[in-house]
Amino acid sequence: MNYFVKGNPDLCIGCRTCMIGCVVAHEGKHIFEIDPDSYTFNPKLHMVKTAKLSVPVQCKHCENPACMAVCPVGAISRKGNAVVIDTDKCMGCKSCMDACPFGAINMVPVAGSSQADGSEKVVANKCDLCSGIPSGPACVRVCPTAALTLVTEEELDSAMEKKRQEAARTAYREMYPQK
Amino acid sequence: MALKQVQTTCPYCGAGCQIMFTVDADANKIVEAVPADGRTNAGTLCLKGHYGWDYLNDPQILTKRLRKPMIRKGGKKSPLEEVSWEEAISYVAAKLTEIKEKFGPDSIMGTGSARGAGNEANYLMQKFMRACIGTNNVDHCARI
Amino acid sequence: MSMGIPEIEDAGCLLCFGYNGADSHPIVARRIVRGRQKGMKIICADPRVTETARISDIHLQLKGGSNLALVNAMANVIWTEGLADTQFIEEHTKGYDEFLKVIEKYTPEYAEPITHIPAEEIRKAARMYATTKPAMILYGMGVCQFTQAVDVVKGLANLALMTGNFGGPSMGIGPVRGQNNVQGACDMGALPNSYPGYQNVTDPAVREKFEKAWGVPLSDKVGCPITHVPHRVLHEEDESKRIHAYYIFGEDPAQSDPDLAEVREALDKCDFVVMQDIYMNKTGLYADVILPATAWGENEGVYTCADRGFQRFRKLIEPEGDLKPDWQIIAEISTAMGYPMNYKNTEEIWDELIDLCPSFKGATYEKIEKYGCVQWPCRDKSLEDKGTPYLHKNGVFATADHKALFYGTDWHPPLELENDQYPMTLSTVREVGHYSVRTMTGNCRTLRNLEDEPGWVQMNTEDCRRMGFVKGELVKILSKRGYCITRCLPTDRVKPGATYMTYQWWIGACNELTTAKLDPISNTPEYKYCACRVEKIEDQEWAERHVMELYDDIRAQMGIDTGKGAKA
Amino acid sequence: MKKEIGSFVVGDSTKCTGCKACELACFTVHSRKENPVGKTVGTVTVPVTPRLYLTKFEGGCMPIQCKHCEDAPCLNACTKKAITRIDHQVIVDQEKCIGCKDCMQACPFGAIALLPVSKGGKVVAQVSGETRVYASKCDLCQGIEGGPACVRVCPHQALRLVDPEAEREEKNIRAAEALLLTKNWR
Repeated sequence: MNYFVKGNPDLCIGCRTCMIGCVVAHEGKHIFEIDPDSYTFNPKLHMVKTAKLSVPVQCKHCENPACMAVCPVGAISRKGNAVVIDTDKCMGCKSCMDACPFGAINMVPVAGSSQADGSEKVVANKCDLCSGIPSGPACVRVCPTAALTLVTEEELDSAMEKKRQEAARTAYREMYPQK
Repeated sequence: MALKQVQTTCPYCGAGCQIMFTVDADANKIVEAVPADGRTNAGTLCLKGHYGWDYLNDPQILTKRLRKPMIRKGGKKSPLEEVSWEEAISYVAAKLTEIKEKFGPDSIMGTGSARGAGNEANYLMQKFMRACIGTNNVDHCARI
Repeated sequence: MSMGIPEIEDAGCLLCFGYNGADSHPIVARRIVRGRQKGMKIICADPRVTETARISDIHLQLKGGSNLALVNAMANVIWTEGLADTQFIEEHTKGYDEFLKVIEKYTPEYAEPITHIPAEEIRKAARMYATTKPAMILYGMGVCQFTQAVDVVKGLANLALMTGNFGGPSMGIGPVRGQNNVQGACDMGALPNSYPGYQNVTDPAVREKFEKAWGVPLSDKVGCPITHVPHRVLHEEDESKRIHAYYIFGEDPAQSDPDLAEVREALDKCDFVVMQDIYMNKTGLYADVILPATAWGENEGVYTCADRGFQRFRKLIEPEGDLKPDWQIIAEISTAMGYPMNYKNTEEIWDELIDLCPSFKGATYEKIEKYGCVQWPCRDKSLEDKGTPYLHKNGVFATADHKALFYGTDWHPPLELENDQYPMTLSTVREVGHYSVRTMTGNCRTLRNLEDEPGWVQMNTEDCRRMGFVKGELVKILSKRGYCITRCLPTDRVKPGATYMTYQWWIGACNELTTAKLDPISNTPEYKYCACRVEKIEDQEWAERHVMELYDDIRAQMGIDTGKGAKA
Repeated sequence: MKKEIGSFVVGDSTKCTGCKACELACFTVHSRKENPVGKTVGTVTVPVTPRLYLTKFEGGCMPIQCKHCEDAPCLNACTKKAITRIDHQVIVDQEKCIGCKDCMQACPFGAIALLPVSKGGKVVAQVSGETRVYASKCDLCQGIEGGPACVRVCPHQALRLVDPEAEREEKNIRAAEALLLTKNWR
């Protein structure tokens, strides 16, 4: 089962530290020294603010990913506990973007690349769970209110187990109220 | 490269968060900023605390760091010319003295600074306005 | 702040009035969120749905400019429903009866049409605040940037006094000071009416002490507030009050003061303007002399944070260029003018000033270094005195007879109301990713990439649909003082007829629009309320190009000589 | 929402009945610019050249058309530079196209076909007398009143015009609201 990062709207204050943390983790610390327009600032999670809530939304690393299913060039695949996009293969056809019900995929330019008409290549961009990056998902690490948590298979399973035991207990109490 | 750890207070909002910086002393540049265990921030930082330090290497995105004293020698609309500190200090001292004698100390207004300068600089500024110039005309942007 | 920031999360109830922690102080907002998790009740009074509002128990979404009507109505409910702490009022306060006469007419029903909040909601909020102990009040610019700012601050203090919410932890009333050292600049006496340590310039005994310490006679006339400078330069008839020289240190009035057109004219007409700063900025365009100072990270000293905490800041890297620390520049100019100031380092200055201020006396560098932070008052130099987390312990107040004074007054509307030519209201708010006039964060690459010119104007989604605006569209916003171009941000967090902009943007500069009408006592401008109009720009291509051209003009004016963006 | 990336039309084989109304509508609205095409089939004197292609497969049938890719293989493969991006949509210039078939091979969707050019009610001939052809693919009815004709005529609403960025924002909000319901998952 894949892992995923999820935000808690009760803790999130909409400050977007996670969005910068994501870019820094993927682009590397040299971005604090180079021309800010020489790389693509492409956070892989997106802050959502409505009257009711503020929380970032990102890829849920589904088990039967709709994006993987529609990709015409097989650019999307499972790697470790995450679903990742090979941006070299991707040609920006947006099928995955249309297929994803969470809006977790957007299209971003690849800095320094160029198409035949001179414009930059534009490819799909989504959370890759910081796969290959030490100390795990940067957004979880930098969030000042711990609103983002990494949910692993083990944690999800144990949570389900706990809920089932609780359900069993309440069922038992219904039948034998005095005991 | 000689890396050293320096803890300091964030220059931005009033929460007074403590940040631990890794500094490369030889290259004279900041390598990393991570939260420190301060009384108010307890090991957390916001986006300005985490990522608000690279203005120090003067990327000139919006404006640029001032590097040398400058004077508009030809009056209000003339260009700024770089001068030495001695010339700048004596020029300011002379002009302020001249205006003080001509229009009195209360014709001079000074400001403190609520930002990076620090308490000691603000103390000296109000002492300068009060003891050297002779007026209480000192204020700063707490009011705006 | 009468309480410490860490105490926020242990409060029973938080009345968050005109304060948006999530954008102004994310780490203070963290405490509010943690308090919520521990079951803290939250009442949020704000015309917008802020982050605190959306997790609050009661959101009093009042009409902008109706603060005092709401505060007086809450006081009325606490009094009439017998929820006041009569014992605390008896022992620790004065003037309660006169105060009651003023708030008598402010029933919730009276306040409803002014505040647009149902009377029952006001009652519910007042009861929750009065009956949940300990209760804490946090307020910010939503209270201070009105022409009735001081009255509302006293109004909020009345609520805390009525309910005995002083003297212990996690209670009291706290203006969460905005900038890293605005509390410090006030502590140091960079105010026209007070010496360091809040000692009044009109008090002969205090003045004598400072005259003896500094060796010169001192003026007993309260000085000129920063918001009077344009008037005192341009329109002052009394020759003795006219201002001819402006020594601007670490400030940028040409960006952060209201009614920028008037500020620019004043800077232009002022005989001699000195600017001492770390960056070239809009004010620098009018400066006759520019003195380059070292920036944060290149010097060291002490800041005071929002809850009165003295903390050290330290040098990280050596400065490049011909720079001097601010204190050294001021000392050299003073010496050149015949008043010698020679200090070896900041500690020597600090030791001199704490001995002149009884409430800072004990906060030596050594102690600050040892404990990391010392909250004043800290009167004893011995290491045992660790400072004061919260003020007014056991209800002992800093007045002569240690009693707190109630103060009631009537509400009046903001001074520039919306009209048919300018049918909407404009209020300034904060952008979390940027700071002050953005010379620092505007030059931080990732902060600039997250949010850049020309900023946004937040508008109600219905208004946007009616006016045909979509998200990201460039619009023109005008008041009778000026206009600017910015991007439209339709949101449900804002009520119809209201617009909100942040003041950091140089192109989307909302201070071109704001009014310079001042609170009579604090002289703070009414940033939170002026009349404005938003116009559609038909040719969006032109508008986008125009914004880019303005950005390049600014860079050229600031003397940037590299290519677009940054020096590699 | 300011337009940042291209829109496209996509079919739904669970609704499509293969009636080809879309193909005819597509041909008509485009051909009418240069050829006299009336209201009835009888008035058509030129080959029908649609820009989307009804395709049958084991699961049923649906039209296949261009996605207006953001890093378009066809655009990159077209050495003649006959394919460009206009207002974020990928457009073939009929006059420049020399029918080299590279774009057809590059496109992973098969969204491009070589079809005859016709003007003034007859096919256009080359020097050799053979009919001139061009790479025919969806241009999202650029410049045609009312937007994509195929979407308008489909009797079963089996074709949908997708504005990916605007839809992404709405889906983000729904995803965020779901997080409200799963916050106590532990």
